[in-house]
Amino acid sequence: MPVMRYREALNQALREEMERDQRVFIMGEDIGVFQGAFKVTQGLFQEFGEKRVRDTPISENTIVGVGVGAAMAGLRPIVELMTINFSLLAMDQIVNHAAAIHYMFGGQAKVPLVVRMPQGAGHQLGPTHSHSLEALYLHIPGLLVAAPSTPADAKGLLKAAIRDDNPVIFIEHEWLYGQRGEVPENGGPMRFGEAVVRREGADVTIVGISRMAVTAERAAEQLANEHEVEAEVIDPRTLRPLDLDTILASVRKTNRAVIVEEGWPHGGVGANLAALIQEQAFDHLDAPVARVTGADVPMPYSKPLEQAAFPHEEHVVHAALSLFRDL
Amino acid sequence: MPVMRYREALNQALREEMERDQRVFIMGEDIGVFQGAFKVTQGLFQEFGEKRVRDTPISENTIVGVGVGAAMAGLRPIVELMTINFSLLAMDQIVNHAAAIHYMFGGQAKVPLVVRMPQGAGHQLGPTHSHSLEALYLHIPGLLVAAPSTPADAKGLLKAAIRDDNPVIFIEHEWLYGQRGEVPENGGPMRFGEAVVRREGADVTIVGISRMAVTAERAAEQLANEHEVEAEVIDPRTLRPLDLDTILASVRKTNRAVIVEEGWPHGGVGANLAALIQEQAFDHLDAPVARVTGADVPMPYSKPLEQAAFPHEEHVVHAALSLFRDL
Amino acid sequence: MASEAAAQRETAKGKRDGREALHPLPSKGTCEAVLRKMMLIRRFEERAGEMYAKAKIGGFLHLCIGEEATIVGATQALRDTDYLLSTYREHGQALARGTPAGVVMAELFGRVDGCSKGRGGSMHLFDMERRFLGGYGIVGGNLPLATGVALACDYNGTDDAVLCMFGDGATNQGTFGESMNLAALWRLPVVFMVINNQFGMGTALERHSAVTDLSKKAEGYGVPGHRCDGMDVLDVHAATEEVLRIAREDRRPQLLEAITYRFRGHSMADPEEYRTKEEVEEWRRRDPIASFSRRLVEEGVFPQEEIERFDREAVERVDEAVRFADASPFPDLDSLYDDVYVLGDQVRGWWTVDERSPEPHRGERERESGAVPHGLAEAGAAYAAVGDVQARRRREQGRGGPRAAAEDRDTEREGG
Amino acid sequence: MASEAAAQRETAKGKRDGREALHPLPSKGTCEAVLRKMMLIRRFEERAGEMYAKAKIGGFLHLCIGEEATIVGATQALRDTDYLLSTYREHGQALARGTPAGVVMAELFGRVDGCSKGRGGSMHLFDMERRFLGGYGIVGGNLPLATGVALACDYNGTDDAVLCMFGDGATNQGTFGESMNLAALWRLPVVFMVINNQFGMGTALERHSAVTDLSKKAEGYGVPGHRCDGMDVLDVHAATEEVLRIAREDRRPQLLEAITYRFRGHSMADPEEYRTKEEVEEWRRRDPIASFSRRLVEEGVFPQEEIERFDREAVERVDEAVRFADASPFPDLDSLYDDVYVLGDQVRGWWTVDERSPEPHRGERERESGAVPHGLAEAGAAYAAVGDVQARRRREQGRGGPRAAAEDRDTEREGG
Ligand SMILES: Cc1ncc(C[n+]2csc(CCOP(=O)(O)OP(=O)(O)O)c2C)c(N)n1
Ligand SMILES: Cc1ncc(C[n+]2csc(CCOP(=O)(O)OP(=O)(O)O)c2C)c(N)n1
Ligand SMILES: [Mg+2]
Ligand SMILES: [Mg+2]
Repeated sequence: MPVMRYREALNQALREEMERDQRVFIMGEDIGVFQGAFKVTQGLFQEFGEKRVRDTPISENTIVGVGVGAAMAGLRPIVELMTINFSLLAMDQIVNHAAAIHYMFGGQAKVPLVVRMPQGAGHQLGPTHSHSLEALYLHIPGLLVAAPSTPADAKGLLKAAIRDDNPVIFIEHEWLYGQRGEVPENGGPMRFGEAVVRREGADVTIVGISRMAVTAERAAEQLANEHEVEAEVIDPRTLRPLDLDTILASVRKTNRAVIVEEGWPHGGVGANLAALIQEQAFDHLDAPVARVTGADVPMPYSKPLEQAAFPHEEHVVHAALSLFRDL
Repeated sequence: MPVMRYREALNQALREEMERDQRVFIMGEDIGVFQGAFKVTQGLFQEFGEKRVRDTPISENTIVGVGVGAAMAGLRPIVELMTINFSLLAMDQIVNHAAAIHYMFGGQAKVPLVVRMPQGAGHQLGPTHSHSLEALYLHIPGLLVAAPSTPADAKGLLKAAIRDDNPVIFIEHEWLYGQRGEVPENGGPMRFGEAVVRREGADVTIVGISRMAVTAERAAEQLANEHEVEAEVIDPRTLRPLDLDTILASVRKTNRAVIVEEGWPHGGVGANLAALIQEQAFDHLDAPVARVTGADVPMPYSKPLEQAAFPHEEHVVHAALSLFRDL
Repeated sequence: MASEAAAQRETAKGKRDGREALHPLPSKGTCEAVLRKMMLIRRFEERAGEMYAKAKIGGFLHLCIGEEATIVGATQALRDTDYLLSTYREHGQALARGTPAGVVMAELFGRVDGCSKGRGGSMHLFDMERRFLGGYGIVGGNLPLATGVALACDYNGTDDAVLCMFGDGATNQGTFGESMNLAALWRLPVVFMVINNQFGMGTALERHSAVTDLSKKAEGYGVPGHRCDGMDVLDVHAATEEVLRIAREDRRPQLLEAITYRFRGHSMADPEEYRTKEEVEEWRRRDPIASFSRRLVEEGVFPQEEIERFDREAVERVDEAVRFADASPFPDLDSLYDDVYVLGDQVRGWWTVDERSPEPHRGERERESGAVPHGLAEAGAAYAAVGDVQARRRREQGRGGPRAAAEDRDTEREGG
Repeated sequence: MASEAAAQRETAKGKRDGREALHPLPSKGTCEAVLRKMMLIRRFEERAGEMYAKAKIGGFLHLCIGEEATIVGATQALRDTDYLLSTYREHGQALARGTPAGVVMAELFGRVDGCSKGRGGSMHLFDMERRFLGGYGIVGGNLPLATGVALACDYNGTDDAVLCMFGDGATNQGTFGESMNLAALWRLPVVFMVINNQFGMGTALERHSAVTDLSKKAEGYGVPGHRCDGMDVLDVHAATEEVLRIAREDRRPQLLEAITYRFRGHSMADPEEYRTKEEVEEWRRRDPIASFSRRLVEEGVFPQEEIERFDREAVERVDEAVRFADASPFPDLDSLYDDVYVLGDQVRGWWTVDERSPEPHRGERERESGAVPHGLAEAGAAYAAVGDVQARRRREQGRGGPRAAAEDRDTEREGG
C-alpha cells in the first residue's frame, strides 16, 4: 500500500472526488493560488482551474453561507476554513442554517456541504488559532462530524463526506497533516459511524479523539511495556454518528475506560462519552470513566506552557493506571 | 417579600446597578425606544436616556465586540441579544475575544461585560429562535455562565454578573419571563457557584437547568404524591463556576441522579454533569446517572411537535422511576 | 423620521434613470393578475392576523400589509426558473410565487399539509417546486444563501437569476457587506432587494443606519444601487425587471431599494409606541392596492364593481385556505425525528446518530419500542392544548375577545 | 496587479485634498525620532526573522518590513492618551508606541517578561500602559473592539481618540461594515486605517475585493475615506493627523487607506509564489526608510554618517533586546491557570471553575497537591524541547543553516 502524509491523502480525496463529480468544487481563503494555508489543496487550482478551486475573500460566515446556498441549489461545495477557531465566525450559517434547513423546510431542501478545517495545538499558534472545538459541533443535530486521525481515514472519510447529502463538519488536525501512513490504492469512501480498534487489549479501553488517537496508541505501548497493562485503543473516527457499540463492547470486556481529547474539559467529547458509557454499561464499570483533556485555558503561546496544556502519553498512562490504583 | 415577575426582577437589577455605577450601560437591538423585545428593559430608556440605554443596529458580532472594547477601556457594558440563537453570530467575539483577552494579554486587560439573552422553547418560535445553547458556553474557559430559574435568582445573579470583572454569559428563559416569585427587598448580588436545594428528599437527586429547574420541582411533587419517591431537587443556577459539591453531597445521600435540560442530548449539560458525578461519586451510585433532554432535532414550530420535543414533568418522573425499576 | 421618509418618497421614482414617474399600464390581463395577487396577499394577511388572535397561529407573526406592491411588482419580474429568497416576513412572497394559500395557511397553523410540513411556521416557508427557497428567521442570514444559489446558477451555465429580499435593518448585518463583495467579485447573477419599510422592528431607519439612502450602501463593494417606489407596483416591476436584466446579462449583482411602509406592527405583539398614528395614516393614504385600483378604474380598465369582485374572490380564496388549513391534521408525533438527516450511506436512520440519547427521545426506536416512549411523547404534546384552553377560557370570561387572547400571550412573549 | 498598485501609488498622494506631494520636513528632532523608529522596526523585524529560523520564535511570524513609514507616520500622530489597536502584524506598532524592544522580543520568545507574559506571542502583543490595546489574531476582530474603545472615550467625555489598523483583506470581513455603520451612527472618535499592502496572505487585492479603492469602501456606511502614500512617512503622518482631528473634533469616524507593500512573505513560511520577484523589486526601490534617509541627506538635515550611526544604534538596541529576551525565563508551569479569570467575589480561585476536571489539570490545586500533577505538567512541557532538538540536529547535520530549520517546520505547518 502506498504510504503518504495525511495532507496528501486529503488532497487525493479532493482530487478524485472532483474528477468523479463535476458538481464538487472547493472554496476558501488562499486555497487556490497560494495552494492552501496548510497545502492540503496543493495543485488543485492548476488542475481544475478557478471555477472549481475558488479563492475567497476573508468572510467566513458568508463563505459557509454561500456553500449552503450552492448546496441547496444542487452543487456539492467543500468549504475550507483555515483554522477551527475561525469557524466561530460562521457558527450562524453552520447551526442556524446548514444544520436546520433540511428539517425546518420539511425535507424539501438538502445541504450536501462539507466544511473542512484543522484544529489543534502544538505549533505555538497561540490563543486564537490552537483550539480543539469538536465538542461544539457534535452537540448540533443536523450535522455530521468527522475527526480522522490517519491518512487512510482522512481520505476515506472525506470521500464519504463529499458524497453524503448532509452537511458535514470535517475536522482535520494541524499536527496530523505531516504524519505518514498507508492508504489503500483505490479506496472508496468509508462509512461514518464505524469506530476502529487500533490495538486490542483486555485491561482498559482508551478512546482517543483526533490527534489524541495517536497519543492513545503511544500510551498503550508504554502501558504494555512499562506497566504490564494491555490497553484496547479505539478511535471513533466520527463523532456524529458515533459508533458507541464498538466502545461499549470494549468496555464490557475491559471494565475500565479513559477518554482522551485535546479540547477543554467541561462539556467536552470526554464528558459526552463518559455519560453515554456509564448510561449503557454501568454494571460493567469497575472504575469511573476517566477523562484526559486539554487544560481549561485559552491555549498559551509559550512553548512549555503550550505543551503542558494538552495531553501527552504520560497523562494518559497516569489516568489509566489510576483506574487500577484506586480499587 | 415583594412578588414580581422574572422580567421585572431583571429590570430592577438593571435599574439598581445603573443607579449605583455610572459606568454601567446597556446596549442591544430594540432595548430602548421599543422597550426590549421581551420588555426586560422597560422604562430604562426613559429613565436613563440614550447615552446609557443604547439601541443598536442589527449587528450581533459587532455589538458584542463593542461591549468587549468598552469593557477593556473601563466601562461595564451589558449587551442584550434578542435570542440565544442570534448569539451564534457573535461567537467569535465571545470566544476568541471576550473569553481569551484577560488570559492572552497576560492579565493586563479585563473584560467586565455581561451578555444577556433568553433561550428556550414553548412559544412556537420555530427552528431559528427556540434553542437552549448553554452547553456551548459552559465549554469555554474564561466565561462565567449563569442560567437563573427564579425571579430572585435572576435579580441577584444579574447584579453579581454586572459587578464581576469577568465576561458573563447570562442566560434567561422566554417562558420564565412571565413567572412570578418572591424577591428580597434590598437584595444585593448573589454568588456564582452556589447551587440551591429547592426541595429535599432522600431517594433521588434531580438537577434541573434553567426552566427545567421548575419542571424538576413539579416532577418531584408528582413523584412524592403518586409514587412515594422523595426527590431532592437542585438548581445549580450557574454552570461556570459550577457548585458540584452540593450536587455530590446530594447524590451521596440519594445514590441516584437525573439531570434535566432543555437543550440537545449530545454534549449537553447533562452529559457534563453525568461525567462529573460518576467521576466523583462513582461508589455512591446505585444506577447510572440519567439524563432527560430536549429532542435531538432543530425545534419544530408545530405546537404538538414542539411540546413533544422538550421535557415535561412526565419525562422526568419516568426517568427517575426507571432508576429504581431496573435494579 | 417623517421627513426622511417623505424625502425618500419624492426621490425614489424620479431618481431612477430619470424615468417617468407614472408608468404606462400593462395589458389588461397583467393588470388583473397583479391586482388580484396584491388583494390575495392583503386579505390573507388580515385573516392571518385574526387567526393569530384566535391562537390558531403561534409564535411570531409578521404581516406585510402595505408592502404588497413591492412584493408583487418584484416577483412578477422573475422567470419561473429564477430563484427567490426572503425573510420571516414572507407570506406575500410565497403567495406571489404561486404557493397555494391553503398550503401557506396550513404552515401557519402548524399542520402537516403546510409548505414546510408544519416544521418552519410563519417565518420559514419554503416551496422548492416554485424555486422559493425560504423564509429565514435570522436577519441577514439569507444574503449568503442567495449568493450561493447565484453561484450555482453561474456554475451550471444557466441564465437563471436570484432575487434576494431583506429589510432595511438587515443592511447593518455583516453578511450584507460580505455578500455584496463576494457577489460583485465573482460577478454573480443576483439582485439584492432591500425592502425599506422605514423600521427594523421598533428602530427607525435613521436610528439604525448611518446612511439612510440604502441604495448607496453597497457602492463601496462594487454593487450599484437603484431605488424604486415600493408603493407603486408598476415602478417596482419596471425597476426589478431592469436590475434582473443587468444581473443576468452583464453578470453584475445589483442592489434595489424599494421605499415602502408596513401598515401594521412589526409582529402581532408590537404596541407600536415608536411611531405616531399620523405617520401611519399618512402612509396609508398611499395604500398600494387602493391607488392601483383607483388608477385602473380611472383609466377605464376595470369598472369599480369588477375590482370589488376581485376582492371578494380574494376573500373567498382565503376562506378556502383557512378551511384547508383547519382540515389538515397536526404532524404525527412519530415524525418528530424525520428529516433531521437525509438518509443514505452515512446515516442509515436517524437513530444511528441519536440512538443512545436517554428516553423518551429515541426516534425511530421510539416507533419500534412501542407504548412507553410514545406515551411520553403524547404526554408532552398534550401540553400543546394548555395555552389554547386558557385563551379560550379567558375569552369566554368576556375579557375582550380575540385581542385579549393575544394580550394574554403577550405577557409571556412580546418579542418579534 | 502591478498596474493596479502603480495606479494607487500615483493617486494616493495627489488625491488627498489636492495637497502637495512632497511635505516639508518637520523639525530636525522629529526627523531623527521618526527615522530612528523606522530603523528600529526594520532591524527588529530582520532579527525576529533570524530568530524564527533558529526556532527561538514559534508559531506564525508576520513581519512588517516595508510598512514602517505607515506605522510610524500614523502612530506619531497619536496623543499619549489615544488608543491604538492592531492585527497580528503588529511588532512595529508596539515598538512605535514605545514598548521596549526587549519586552516585545521576549514575547516572541514566549518568555515571562514578554509584554503578554508569553501567553500571546507574536500575534497578541499588548501594552496597557501605552494604550496599545493589542494585537489580534482574528482578521477583522479588532474593528468592533476599537469601536467599543471609542465608545468609552466618548461615554467618559474625554477627547481621546482611537486608531484601529487592519489589512486590505480585513475589509471583506463582516465586522468592517458593521463597525463602520455603528461608529458613524454613534459619531465615535475612531480612525479606521487600512494598511493596504496589496495582499491578504497570497491573494492579491483585486482577487479579494471587488472595489480596489479601499478608501471608498465605507462611504455607503457614512464613513468618509482618505488615502495616503504609505511609503512616505510624512504623508502618512499628515493624513493621520488630519483624520484624527476630524474624528476627535467633529465626532465623525474616518477611514484612511495607506498604500504600501510588504517586502517579505505573509509569514515566515510563505514561499511567495503568488507574486513576481520583479514586482517586489519595484516596490523595494521605494523603501520608506531609504527614501526618507536620502531626503534627509539631500536636504542637509543629517550627513550620511549620522544616518548610519542611527542605524547602528538600532541594531544595538535589537542586540540588547535579544539579550534581554534570552535572559528571561519561560513562564512557570504552575502559572498555566493564572488569569483565566479575574479573581473576585464570583471566582475566588480558578479552581472554583475547574476544580473537578480530571488530572493532571487541577490548577490551583495542582500547586497544592504537590508532586504528581506537577510532574505530569513537566512531562508535558518536556515535549517543548523536542522540536528544538530536531531543528538543532538538522542544522548541525549541515542541511543548510537557519533556513533549513524553518523549512523543516514548514513541512508540518505552512499556514499563516
Ligand atoms: C440575527 C437576528 N437578530 C435579531 C433578530 C430579531 N429581529 C427580527 S426582525 C428584526 C428587525 C428586522 O428589520 P428589517 O430588516 O428592516 O426587516 P422588517 O422586519 O422591517 O421586514 C429583528 C431585530 C433576528 N431575527 N435575527
Ligand atoms: C478570521 C480569520 N480568518 C482567516 C485568518 C487567516 N489569515 C491570517 S492573516 C490573513 C490575511 C490578512 O490579510 P490583510 O488583512 O490584508 O492583512 P496583512 O496580513 O496583509 O497585514 C488571513 C487570511 C485569520 N487569522 N482570521
Ligand atoms: Mg424594515
Ligand atoms: Mg494585506
